[in-house]
This record gives sequence, C-alpha cells and structure tokens, in this order.
Amino acid sequence: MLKYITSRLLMLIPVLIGVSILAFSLIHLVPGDPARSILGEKATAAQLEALRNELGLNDPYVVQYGRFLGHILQGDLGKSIQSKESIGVELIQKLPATIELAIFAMVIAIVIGVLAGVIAAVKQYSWFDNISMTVSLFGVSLPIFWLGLMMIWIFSVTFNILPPSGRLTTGVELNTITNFYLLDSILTGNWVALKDAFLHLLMPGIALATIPMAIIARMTRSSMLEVMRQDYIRTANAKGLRKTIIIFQHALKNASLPVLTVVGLQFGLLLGGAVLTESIFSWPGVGRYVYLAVLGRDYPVVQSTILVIAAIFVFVNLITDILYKYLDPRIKYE
Amino acid sequence: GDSTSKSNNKDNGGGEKTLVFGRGADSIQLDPSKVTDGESIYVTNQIYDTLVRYVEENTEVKPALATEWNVTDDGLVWTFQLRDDVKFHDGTDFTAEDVVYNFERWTTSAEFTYYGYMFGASEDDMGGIIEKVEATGDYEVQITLSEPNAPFLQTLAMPPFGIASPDAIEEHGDNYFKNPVGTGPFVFKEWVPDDSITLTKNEDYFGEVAKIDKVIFRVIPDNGARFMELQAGTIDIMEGLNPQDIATAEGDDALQIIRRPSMNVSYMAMNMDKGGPMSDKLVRQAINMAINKDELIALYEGVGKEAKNPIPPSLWGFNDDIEPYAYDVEKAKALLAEAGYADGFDITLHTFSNPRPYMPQPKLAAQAIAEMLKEVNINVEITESDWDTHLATVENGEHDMAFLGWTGDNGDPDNFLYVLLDKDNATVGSAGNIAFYKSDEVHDILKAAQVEMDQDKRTELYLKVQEIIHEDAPWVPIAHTTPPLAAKSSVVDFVPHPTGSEPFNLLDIKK
Amino acid sequence: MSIEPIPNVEVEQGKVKSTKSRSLGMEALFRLLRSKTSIVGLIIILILMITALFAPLIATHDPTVQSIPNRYQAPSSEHILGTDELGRDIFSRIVFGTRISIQIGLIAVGISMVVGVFLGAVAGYFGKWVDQIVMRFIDIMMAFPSILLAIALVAVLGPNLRNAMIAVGIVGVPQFARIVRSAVLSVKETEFIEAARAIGGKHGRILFGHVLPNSMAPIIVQATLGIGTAILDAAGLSFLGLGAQPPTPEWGAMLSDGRAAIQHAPWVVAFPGLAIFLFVLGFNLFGDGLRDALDPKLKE
Amino acid sequence: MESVKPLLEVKNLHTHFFTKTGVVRAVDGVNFDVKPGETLGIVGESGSGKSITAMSILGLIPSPPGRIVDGEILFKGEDLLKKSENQMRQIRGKEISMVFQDPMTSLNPVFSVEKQMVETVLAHEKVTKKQARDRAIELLNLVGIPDPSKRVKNYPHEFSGGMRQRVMIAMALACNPSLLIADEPTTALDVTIQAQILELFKKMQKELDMAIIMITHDLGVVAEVCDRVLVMYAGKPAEFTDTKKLFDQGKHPYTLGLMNSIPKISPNKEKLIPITGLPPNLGDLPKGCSFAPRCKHVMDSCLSIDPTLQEIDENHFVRCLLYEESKKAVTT
Amino acid sequence: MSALLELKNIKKHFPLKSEKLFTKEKPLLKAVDGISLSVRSGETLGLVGESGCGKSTAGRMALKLLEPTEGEIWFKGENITNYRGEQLRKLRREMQIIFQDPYASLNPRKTIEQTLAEPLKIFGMPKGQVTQRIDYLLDVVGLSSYHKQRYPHEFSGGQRQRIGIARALALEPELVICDEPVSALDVSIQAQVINLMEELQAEFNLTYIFIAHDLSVVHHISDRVAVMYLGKIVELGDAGEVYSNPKHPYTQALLSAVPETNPHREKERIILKGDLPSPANPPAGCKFHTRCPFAEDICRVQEPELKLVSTGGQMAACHFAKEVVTEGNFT
Ligand SMILES: Nc1ncnc2c1ncn2[C@@H]1O[C@H](COP(=O)(O)OP(=O)(O)OP(=O)(O)O)[C@@H](O)[C@H]1O
Ligand SMILES: Nc1ncnc2c1ncn2[C@@H]1O[C@H](COP(=O)(O)OP(=O)(O)OP(=O)(O)O)[C@@H](O)[C@H]1O
Ligand SMILES: [Mg+2]
Ligand SMILES: [Mg+2]
Repeated sequence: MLKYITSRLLMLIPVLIGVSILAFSLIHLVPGDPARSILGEKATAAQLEALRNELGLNDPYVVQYGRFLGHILQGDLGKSIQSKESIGVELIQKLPATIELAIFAMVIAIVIGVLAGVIAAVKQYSWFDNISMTVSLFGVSLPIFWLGLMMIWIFSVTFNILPPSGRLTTGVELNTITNFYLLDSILTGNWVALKDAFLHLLMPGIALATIPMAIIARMTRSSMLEVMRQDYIRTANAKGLRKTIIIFQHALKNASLPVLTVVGLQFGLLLGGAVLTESIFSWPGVGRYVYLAVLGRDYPVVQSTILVIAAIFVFVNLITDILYKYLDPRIKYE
Repeated sequence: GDSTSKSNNKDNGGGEKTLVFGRGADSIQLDPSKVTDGESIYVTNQIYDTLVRYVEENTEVKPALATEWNVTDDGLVWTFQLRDDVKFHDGTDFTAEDVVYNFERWTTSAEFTYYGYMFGASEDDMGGIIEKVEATGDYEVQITLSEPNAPFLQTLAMPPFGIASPDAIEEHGDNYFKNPVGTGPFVFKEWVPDDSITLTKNEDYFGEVAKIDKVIFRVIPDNGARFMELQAGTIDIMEGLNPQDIATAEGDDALQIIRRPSMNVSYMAMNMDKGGPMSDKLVRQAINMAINKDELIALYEGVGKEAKNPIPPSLWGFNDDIEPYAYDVEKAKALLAEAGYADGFDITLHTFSNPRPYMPQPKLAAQAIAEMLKEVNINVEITESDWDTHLATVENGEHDMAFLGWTGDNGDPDNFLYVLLDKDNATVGSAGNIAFYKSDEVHDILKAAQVEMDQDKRTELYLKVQEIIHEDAPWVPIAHTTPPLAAKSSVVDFVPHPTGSEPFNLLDIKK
Repeated sequence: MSIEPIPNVEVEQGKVKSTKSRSLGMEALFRLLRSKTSIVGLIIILILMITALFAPLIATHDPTVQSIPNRYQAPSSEHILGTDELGRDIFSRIVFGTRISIQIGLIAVGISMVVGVFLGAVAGYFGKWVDQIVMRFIDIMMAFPSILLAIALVAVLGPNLRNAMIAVGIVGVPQFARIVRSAVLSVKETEFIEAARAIGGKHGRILFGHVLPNSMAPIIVQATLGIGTAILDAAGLSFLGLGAQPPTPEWGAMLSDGRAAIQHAPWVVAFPGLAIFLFVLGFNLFGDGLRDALDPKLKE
Repeated sequence: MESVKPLLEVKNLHTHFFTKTGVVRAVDGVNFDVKPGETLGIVGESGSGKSITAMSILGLIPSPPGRIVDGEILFKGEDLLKKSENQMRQIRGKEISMVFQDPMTSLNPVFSVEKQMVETVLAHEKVTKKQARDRAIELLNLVGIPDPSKRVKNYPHEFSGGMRQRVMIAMALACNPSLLIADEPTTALDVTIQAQILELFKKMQKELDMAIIMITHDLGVVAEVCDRVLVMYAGKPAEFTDTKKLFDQGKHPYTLGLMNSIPKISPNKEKLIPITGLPPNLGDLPKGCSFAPRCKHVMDSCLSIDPTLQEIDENHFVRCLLYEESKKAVTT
Repeated sequence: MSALLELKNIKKHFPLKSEKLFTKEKPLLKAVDGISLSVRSGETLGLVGESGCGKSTAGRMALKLLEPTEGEIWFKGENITNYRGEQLRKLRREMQIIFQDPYASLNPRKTIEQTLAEPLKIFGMPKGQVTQRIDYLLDVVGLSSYHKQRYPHEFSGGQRQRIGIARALALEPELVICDEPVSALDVSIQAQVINLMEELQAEFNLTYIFIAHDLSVVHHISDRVAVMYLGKIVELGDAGEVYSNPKHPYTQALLSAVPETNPHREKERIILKGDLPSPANPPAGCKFHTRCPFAEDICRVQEPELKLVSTGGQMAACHFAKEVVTEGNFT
C-alpha cells in the first residue's frame, strides 16, 4: 500500500513538471510584463527597464525557469511581484476559501446527486426518474455565471435574504485558525459567525454544485442500473434479502465506484474552475487570485498557484484511486 | 497577513464609530512611495502626511508637516519650516532628518515610481531635478533643484511623498509595506489581504483628530455586489458605482450619491505616427465632427461632462473659449472627401475591458463611436483587451485609434499637457503621448511654461497650447468624469477630493 | 457440393418486409427517434439552426444599430425582449447570436475532435511509448485548471472570438483523446481487428477502416455534448472579457455587458443567459439520447 | 413413487415479456412437477425459457417488462403466485434457493464471503451473528472448501471459479431448503472442475434430503445426475419423462435431433446429423408447432396445429402431433 | 506426409503489470511455455485443454499474429519466425484463422460484402472478379448472395460463423486455425458448423488446427490431438489412440470427467483435486503434479519431457508414462 502510494506520488512528478513548464511558457507569452503592471501607466521607459532588471525579467527564459524550479524544489513558492507577499502566505489565506467552497459544493452535489440517482435508478422510467434526469440535464446546461447572477438578482436584490458576496458580513467577528470559516466558527464556538458563513456559502455553493450534482446524479443512476442488472443482485434477491439492503448495500457499494472517480475529478475541477463563481460572488479564493495574477502578469503567482492547484488536482485523484482500491477488494496494491 | 486574528468591529454599544469603505480591489502595498494604484494611495493617505497637503476642495496647497516655506527667485532652492510637535505612530519624533531620509530613500530604486516620474529620475540620475535635500536645522529642510519646477509644491502634496518613519522602515525592511508607520490621522491596525484593511484613529494627530474611531476598507470586487452590500447596510460608503445604479441610489432615502470633482480626461487618441488617414488633420477633425458627444456622454449616465480640451475645467489654465467641434456628419463627410477619403476606410479602435475612473464603460463608448463613424463610411474594428495588454499595445503605437484617459496627479496643467501631448513623450515603447503628436510649437511653449514661475504667464501659455491642439486635433477629447461614490445618508462631511483620495479625519457618521 | 444451405428463417416465415438492410447507424437513428428527450433536443437544435439561417428575416431590428436614448428599455411590443445598454434590440441580437454560437460550437468542437481523435487513436492503437508520451501530455493538460488554461491561451493569442474558439477547442482535447483512446483500446482487442490483421491489412487500413469507425459512437456523443460545453466555456471567456469583440452579439458577452445593469434592467442579463441555456440544453438532450441510442449496452 | 405428493407443481405456466417490439413468450405453457428428494433436469437450447421458468418459480421476473400471465406454481400445495412479495422473500433462500450459472459474477465482489453467507442466514433465521458465522464455516466445510474458517474471510475474487461455485452452493444450502434450483451450475466451468461440482451435487443430494431442479443444455449432465428430464423448446415443454426412458426411447423429434447432433466419444466416428435451421424468435413464433420449421417429420398439420403435452406412456409426456393418436391417424 | 507447419519450442511470456516502480525483473505470465508441434498437410490437429492453458496463444503465434518470445515457426519448410511487413502479409494468403466469438469477429459496421471483399482487395484482386468470388464464397458456406448487403447483427451466431469461415477461405489458404469455432454456438447449430468445416476440408484440401475445450468435438473432428496443460503439451498422438488409451494422467482425468450421455453406463471417474494453477505462478517440476493422483517426489522437481510412449507415435510428458504403458493394457 505504502509502496503503491509512493510510486504513484513519484509518477506525479513528470506531470507536475509538465504543468509548471506549460504555466511558465504561457504566462511569459502573454503580452505585457509585470514591470508595467506594477509601475502603471505613469512609469517611464527607464524605470520600467530598471525594474525589469531588478526582477530578473531580462534573463533568458531558461534561467528564469531554472530559478523558479529551484525555489519550488526548496519548498519556496516565491513572492508575488505585485504584492511583494510570499505566495505561500497568500495561499494559506485563499486556498481554504476555495476548498471550503468546493467541499461545500461537493457535499451538496454528492448528497443530492447520489440520492436522486439511486431513486431514479430504482424507479427507472418513473416520473421521478424522468424529472430528476431532465433537471440534471438542465444542471449541466446552465451557464454558472448566469445562474449566479440570477440567484443574486432573486435572493439578494429582490428578496434580500442571502448575502450577495464575500465570506462573512462586515462586522461579524471571527477568530480565524484554519481559514476554513465554518470550521473556525465551530472551533471557537462562534455561532453567529457560523450562521453567517453558512449563508454566504449557500449561493456560490449551489452555483458551483449544479454541474457536479447533475453529473453525479446521472452517473449514479446509470451505474446503479448497470449494477442492478448484475448477477449478484439476482443472487441477493434469490437469497430473500430485503430490498433496502439490496439497494443500499449490495448495489450502492458497487455503483459508488465509478461515481467516486467522477467525484474526484469534479472536485479537482471545482478547485481550478471556480474562477467564474468566485468573481461573481466576490469570493476571495485562489480562482480569482490566479485570474487577477494573469491579468497583472504576476508571473510567480501564476506559476506557483497553477502548480499548487494542479498538485491538489492530481493528489485528489490519487486519493480517489486509493479509496477506490479500498472500496474494491478486487484491486490489489502490488 | 496574520492568520490568528481577524476582526471586523462593528460599533458596539460603547458608541465606537466605524466607517466601512467598500472598494473594488485591495491595496497592493501600504508604502505610498512605491505604489501608483489608487487603492493603495487611498489608504496611505490616511496614514501618512506630506510636507504640504491639498486643501479640501482643490489642488491648492496648505501647510501640513511643513508650516511655511519659501523659494529663491531663481526657483531653485526651497526652504521648509517643519512642525516640531509631531510624532510618528511608532512614537518616534518627527524631525528634518526624517525628511532627508525619506527623500534619499526615494532615489535608491526604480521602484519609487512617482518620485522618478514627477522629478524626472533616470537610471543614471536617480535624483532627477532634485539636486540635494539637506536638514538645515532640527525642523528646517532645504531642497535644491537643478532647474526651476513650477508645480513643485503641488507635487510635494501628492500622497506618494508621504513621510514615513525611518525607524519603522529599518525595522521591517522588506516587510515595511505591510507595516506602514506615518504621522497621519489614522494608525494602521490590520491587513487581511483581499479582504480588509483596518485603521484606527490617531488620538495624537497634530491636525484635526478624526471623529470616527475606525475605518475598515473592504474589498468587494464586483461593483454590483458592492452596491448591494451598501443597500443591505453592511458597508457605509463605496466607490466604483455602476452608472446604472446611480438612479437606484438616488431613489433611496437611506443613500446619497457623492460626486467627486473632476480632475481627469478621457479621450480617443488618433495615431499620427502610422501614416494613412490618421496623419491627415482633416480626417482627425472629421472624426471629431462625426462623433455625437451628447449621446456618448449619455452613456456616462450623468457621471461625466463633455470634454473639449485635454485638461479638465477645474484646472486653472483651462481654455473655455475654445468651441468644440460640433456634431455635423455632413461637414465631416465633406472634410473626408477633401482629404480623399470619400469612400471611407477601415480602422482599428483599441479599448480596454476594466473600467477606469475616467471611463466607466469603455466597451460601450467604443461601440457607440464605431457605430457613429459608420455614418461617415469609416469602418471601425474594435479590439478590447485587458488593461496591461492595452497599455502595451498603445505605447507601442500598434493602434490606429485608442481610448485612454488621465487623472491629474498634482493639479497642474503641465501634468496633463506635457505628459500627454508633448513630443518628448511620443517615443514608441513608452509613450504617454499615444497620438504620437509631435508639434514643435507645442513643445516649445510647454517647455517654457515648465520653468516659468509666474502663474499668470503660465496660464497664457497653456491657453495658447490648447488652441493649437484643438486645431491639430490629435484626440477626440471625450469626457471629464465626476466619479460617483454612494454612501449611507448618515455619512456627513465627506468632501471628495479631485485627486481621488481624501483624508477621513473630517467626516463623521451621524446616528 | 452437399452443403445444406441455411434456410432463411425470415423468408420462410414470410415476414421479410424489404430486402433493404439496416446498418448499425440506421438502427441507432431509429432508436434515437424513439426517445422523447432527444426529439426535444433535436427540435431545439433545429429551431436554433433555422434561426441562425434566417436570422435577418426573424430579427425585428438590426442587431448592431444603437439608439442610445432608448437604452435599457423593458420588454415591450416594439422590443419584445427589451433593449440593451446601447439601446439595441435584445431579441435581434440573440437571434443573430445563434449564428455565433453555432459557429463557436462547431469550430471549437471541430478542433477538439480533430486533435483529440488523432491523439487518442494514435495512443490507443500504437500503445507503448507513443501512448506513454501522448497520455502524459494529456495528463498535464488535465491537471492544468481548464478555465485558466483557456484564459491564458486567449491572453497569449489575443482576445477575440477566433482565439477564444481555439482556446476552448484546445481545452476540450483531453476529453476527446481519452474517450477515443479507451474506445480504440477496447476495439483493438476485438476479434474482428485480429481478423483484419490476419488477412494482411496494414495499420492505416485497420486504424481508419476498422478501429475508428467502431469507436465512432462515443466520439459522436462527445462531440454533441462537447458543443454544449464549448458554448458554455466560450461564453465564460466572453463573460470575463476574453471572447467576442464588440459589437458581436455573442451571448456570453451580452450577458457580461449587461451585468452592471442587473438591478434596474435584469432582462439584459436574463435573456442572453436563457438563450445559452436553451442552446446547450438542446445539444445535451440530443447528445444524451444519442448516447442511449448508440450505446450497445442499452441495446435490447 | 406414484403416490408421493409432489413438492413443486408447475401448471400451465406462461411468462411473457412485454417489450417495445412485441410480446416475447419466454415461457408459454410449461407443466411439470418435482417430487421431494428427486433431481429434475430441464434441458433446451439457449433462449428456450429454462432460466425464466426458474425465475418465475422464485418470483424474480423483472417487471416490467416481464409478467406471469397464466398458470399456477404450487409449492407444498400453496400457490406461490398468490403470495405477497414479503411472503415470497421468506421462501426465497429458505425454502427454495438457487445457484446460478456464472460463479464469477454471481457473488458480490465487494463483500467478503462471510458477510454474504451470514446475511443469508440472518435474513431467515433467528440466530446470533456468531451462530450464523459458525454455520457459514460449517457449510463451506460441507462443500469441500479447505480451511473454511480462514477462507470465509476472503473476497470472491480470491477464489477460483470452481471454489466460487462451491461457495454459491454453500450459500444456497444455508437454510436447508427443500428445493434447490441450479441454473446451469457447471456451464462456465472447465470439464475437470465440472466433474468436481457434479460430484458435489450428487453428494449433497444424498446427504441432505432435498429436491433439485438442474437446468442445463448438456445432455451428458442430465444423464449423469437427473432422475427425470423436461426438454424445452421455444418456451414450451417438448418432452417430459424419466432420464433413462428419454435416452432409450426419446420420442420428440427435437429430443432426437439434439441427441444426434452432439458428437460422442466412441471409437467409430459417426457423421453428425444436425437439426437444420435456427431456433425461432420467441417474439414472433410461427403458427402451429414452433419446431415445425426445423422438423424432419413435419406434416401439414404441424404448420397449423399447436400440439399439447400428451402422456403417451406411463410418465412419458410428449408434445408432438406424431404422437397424438387421433391426428396421426388423419395424416397417415 | 510432410509437415506444413512446425512449431519448435515456442514460448510466449506476457509481462505482467507490476506496480513496483523500480524493479528490473518483471513478473511474467507464461501463457505458452515451450511447445513443439508439427502439423501435416491435410490433417486436422486438435488442441485441447482447460481454459487459460495457452491454446489460443499458441494458435496466434503459429499465425504470427503474436510474436513468440522464444522458439521458431516453420511453414512449408521456411523459417517464418522473423518475417515482418510485406513478407508476413504474403504469408497471410496461406494461413487464416476462424474465431470463437461469432459476435465479436465481424466488424459490425461493414456489410458482409465489404467484410469479404477486404482480403481480396488487399491482395489486389481486380474489381470485376471480387463480386463473383464473394458470391461463390457465400455459396460455399451455405449462404445466399442476397445476404451480401446485410450487416452482421442481422445474422444468427451460426450464420456469422459461416461468414467468418468464408472470410478465412477467401484467400484460399492451406492452413486454417480454428480457435474454438463452435463453442459459442448452441448444440443444434454446432453440428451444422462442424459438418460444414469437415466438408470444406475435403473440398479444398485444408489443414486445420482445431482448438477447443470440448473433448467430444475435438475427438469428432481431429486426426491427431494435442492435450495442453499450463502452456505445455502433455500428450500428443492419434486421436483414436489418445482417447482410447490416454497415457498422461491429466488426459486420463480429462477424459473421465466428460459426462457420459448414456445413463445406463456408470463410469469410473478420476476427480482431480484442486484447480488449475495460475500460469503467472506455475508449479515447479511437472506442472501437473499439484493435481496428479500419482505424483511422486521427482514430479515436484523435474519437468518431464514429451517422449514417445507408443509405437503408434503417441507421445506423453510424464515421468511414469512408460510405467503406465507397461502396467496398462499395452503390453
Ligand atoms: N428482460 C427480458 N426482456 C425480454 N425478453 C427476455 C427478458 N429476459 C429473457 N427474455 C427472453 O426470454 C427467453 C427465454 O430466456 P431464458 O433466459 O429463460 O433462456 P434460457 O433457456 O435460460 O437460455 P440460456 O441457455 O441462454 O440461459 C429468451 O428468448 C430471452 O430473450
Ligand atoms: N495479451 C495478453 N496479455 C497477458 N496475458 C495474456 C494475453 N493473452 C493471453 N494471456 C494469458 O495467457 C494465458 C493463456 O491464454 P489463452 O488465451 O492462450 O488461453 P486458452 O487456452 O485459449 O483459454 P480459453 O479456453 O479460455 O480460450 C491466460 O492465462 C491468459 O490470461
Ligand atoms: Mg439461462
Ligand atoms: Mg482461447
């Protein structure tokens, strides 16, 4: 098991190097440069040149990439050119925001998606099946940013029942420990903040959840249908087991395997794909962070953050693989 | 960036007054000498003092850290008398040596953008026109210039030249930017990046002590969302209002609209450097005539006034006698025909995606202009890019026509005319003059005005320049905006400053 | 010869309706036309196609003509979906927008498909190091957050519709490559491929004559569903200001432009979004039906 | 033997599937009975309705599209078709249990053998978990799994095909059923393993007093383990009699065709005599006898008259016009 | 009779996927572990054995659809082991294969005509003759030319198997490898196909390698039989001899396990213990020793050679084969 994990981790290295090269090349190919971005429209050519020299931007790309890689290998994500802040420190702030949102969305997606999928499969061709599957098709067809805007319009503008943006209402106090606000407010017993943070999570969470929810529901359904056709379900029936046991133990455990893969993949996608949602709900997460960094040509931030997101993505997929193996005794570790 | 405590206080029973200021982006650094972005300066303007400050309404100056000053007749040596009762927030005393220290620091790196830009520093000559800065007493400083500089005093009032505590700079080193220490009306308390910056009032402020106890600058990137937060009451005042929301705010008794006096201009530059139609004056004039400014201005939803000159009317030296090109499609067509373009031509218009204070809806304006020029057979292809790309594009002169704008730094006409329209600044690659308008006549007058210390004479010169520019028409001047802020009605005595930032020690929150 | 011919049971039972036989594709088509959802999808797609084709006839106004004094008008009989921030007729812009969206969908998916199918087929068919290289490359693209990849690509290439389509197309490549690869892998192992080798077929003939045609089902399904995704992605890019250049009536851009007015003119945002939704839904419904029709597992 | 009351009686069973393309008459008028302790074989080609007959007995026809449209299934005198789902659940696995064809797929891959066996016992008997586990081990021992107390912890994939089939059988025996239905229990296995399993069946039957329905398409298996045989063709019984009688004096042309078409290992090779044509489509059966199109002895009347099952001899039922005296007379 | 095809000690070892990253020695699955055979022109050689013993792998290597890991393949007196590309394609005219699964062995997207035309086109038959040839082929396998335009899914399993046979015969090969051609068919159809194959053999003077696990079928169709166990041939000889007088204990057990279709005869059964070991981890010595009722110490360490055990040319790989001969009825 341990061997398996180590070898899998080792295999991630080339992928991450590839990602870092891709990120590096792309961001350096974007026209404009950080010096201009920092100094603004008012800087003179001489100032720009001086700053470029200071930042080492005039070095050959290979040297620059080597320097970047060197830092990464030492566990140093570098400093933001724009804010001068260590990227590691900034990510400690922003990653939890994004991860909290992603987990929240994923929990919604899994709970509703799996339940709907199971019921739809068990009652195949029923009205529930038809409706839930149609709705789930709606889910994958909705532009999230539009859904977000419409939710804001309905729940914030028209009815004013949910906060339109941010993680906490200004004025609500919260001592942060992990930067996961729900967790922090529970840890500090701050119920006001808990409720507030929860309300703030609702709209972006739902917006972000629609696509994975729809995908999970459909996946669960087809996976359940597939499993329900299997011989061992017939066996379970022939043994005289209760329907609930057959569905929720025998069938669901088998059906959950492909769903798990989807969950892992979707969770990874949520992390990197939250750019739109975060920008609509002014969510101070990594998606916005790296998006702004692209616009501000903040090379180190773009490179390091994409690398971190990619690492999390592959890591999450690794975890799902391990979980998969854990759930499926047929797969051996060695 | 401390992750152990984060607190947003609300005025709890004790009657503590907190002002929550909503804005679109976070500060980049809280070291004003190194930044150029409004969001940073807005905050540092509360923390730091400059030798002289702008008065509340315009860009005239009044004493601040310096109580009085004089200048030699040749305009080269300035002597400032400093206050002797000022302490930095870290408790150290403020003296003339500290001023010298700050000036010297500003000449050590290209990072001190504004210094270099305002005083003409270069890699070889980091001091620029400032020859030396000396402490001639505990509370007296003498600054020697290499050439006379008419707007010098106004320039010193700019927030980037706020005086910082040398002790703190030494102590924090590279991290000074997140531990700012000045002498201003508010003391830095806490910064949660991309979320909020908290300041508390400086009880020992030498000027008027603030009436509110705390200011929180909160980042809410989306304009619409920020306005909703204001409507919901979670912030007290905000900038960056969508023009579309003004009407809503005006219809709401609990809210007020505050318009910032204009010290900016937005324009469409026509690149004269590329050959082709744009190098023909007749074409440029025709384009000026083909644009219906009334409609264009309507898109500003009441936050802008039509521009006819490169400088805003609030500035001295504004030439009000100039008659703007009247909207006249027929005449424009005639001019084009005369120039040999009766059948029109194809042309690009570069614009940018992020709204700027002087141009809240660049994309709309571009489309409106494109549609208007269609009337005179000019076929405009719009290219919209992000701000950085746009800047790079226009500085390199890749455009035919491009939108840009300018916000005055120190309230001096030179800060508009020279920067934006002098041939000195028309170098490809770093152009401020993106029309690449290279008039020797204009150049000579502007140069003369820079060294003339008599304001009346300078006014004369600037009036003349504006006439020439009007005639040559390198631009279509578009508008001077009065960027709106929205606030709760309970916020009183908030006097917006044309430079875009105002100290909060005078405003108050009424219960 | 004494070989007994197999009696044709169907003929004997007198139930051969026509001598014409149905290919698998035809079978699938019949199955497809039996599913209600795919019919709905097909109808939506057809309506959109017709709209695109006859846009000038259907639109009530010129989609680019402005009337600044008439901006932000609520839906009325004159402007059935209201007017936008420049006083243009939203309905007409949406109508003309169908052309753009169809173009985006087809071109972006075309790019993903051509590149993805090529990579996936080559990787799956030749295996070994070819597979290793292609798949590591695909892994890298997968690990790279896709929207950021698209944003960066557009930033590099320059923001306009064409480049947005290219970026969206490139982002869609891994999906295709993986699907094609796994399809090719499973088809490659079948006995009829072995038979093709046994009768002396060359690689090209086997790959293009046997393997790919039998991997078509997932490719077609992915292409249909991919059109929806491509439109959403491109709209997302436009929403971030990285897509269609004004005054192109691209739906994502319309939505983005109208966003500031959501409080006082929500229709400017609501309708383009609804259009995107409908369009994508159409392709998803159709693609879903197509999957069922083409999936041999669901075959009775 | 005559007076023994049958354990199971299937009377005129019709199970149809109502599909989009038409009604599939998977089981269309099947009659047979099983006596306590005997082994009844059901043979027939693929698709002849063997499995559906078995599933009908257990009430496990997937519905929709399947439905038992007619008939009676009397088990210990009670009609199973009249029982509620709950009552049926009490019978499945306890009174009647079943072993399926493919041991590779019939066990749930994600649960240990122990869990799968214990849950069966617990579902029907009021015992503790511990007792259930002991019973599981005892059963595994009975079916010849070496080291059962250890192996019980294993997952299905850790067993070979033959072992899994033993586990399936052990599971089926968990509650001492009085009837065991084995649906092609050896088809998926290699010959040497098949021999082991058949041996096991014989042993089980000897030791436990239990009736078995052995579904197969291999006449060899029938000859080896069955007392009586039901030959099915296209959802209908073709012939029903004692095993020996069937092999000695099989009557139905289909039965005979079947016997002639399988190669035998004997020193002198004979040419095979295949049954011509194809099995019919159950969704669209020909009029008359469904075997008529392939029958060597087809008569005109066969194309219009669907024969009924006739007892032509003691305990020998045939469904063929050749043996329906009256009609035969007409044609000859 | 001359040998048409000769396999000389061929082996096929499949590398198994190892999840250990840094090991040199990859675990191998020894699917075929050194078999030697010669197939005479015009005969049918039956290859029997339990599932997974390497029958198909051996067949595919003979056709060079799989590269042998070791050993040589001779066809018509030529060493074809290292044939590649064009050479190999030429060889295809002379050797063909018929597959087990009638559903998987035809391209579902091609009409029967297209399927049958493909080999003809590859080998450059002029267009005009192709149609004619296809009609002929269909006729030969008992189908009609009106079937040409149909797709595989419109045929039954037996019919498809006939099409597969037609395809194999299209190029007029000499050798046809039949990989379980009837095991997926219903008994009643199976006999039709077997008869067809026998007739075709007579008609075209074909040589068959007939792979099957059904001993009765093999017995019925083969002239000689090779019995495989775990990648090895354990017994080889004239079909009648091997079936009536098996020398290897595995063959004996195999034969005794076949259910007897005569209910009156009670057969003496040898029930083997245990299961077929995995070819990834085969036992040392004689591979059969784990299940052999007669195994002794030598069997656990030394692998027996295939040796002549009867005057009729019967061969067996058992240490005690001679003893079996002497003890048995062959004195
Ligand atoms: N769910 C279903 N829907 C429609 N038809 C079905 C269904 N299940 C079975 N059938 C049909 O019922 C007929 C009888 O099937 P059954 O499984 O009983 O055959 P069998 O004799 O057991 O064959 P085999 O030897 O292949 O197991 C077949 O023609 C089959 O196609
Ligand atoms: N491509 C391959 N890669 C790895 N292992 C393989 C491959 N092909 C076959 N094997 C393994 O080789 C062994 C022999 O396989 P082969 O197909 O030759 O057996 P067989 O005797 O034909 O069995 P069956 O009767 O099941 O067809 C099996 O264990 C099989 O799993
Ligand atoms: Mg069956
Ligand atoms: Mg095989």
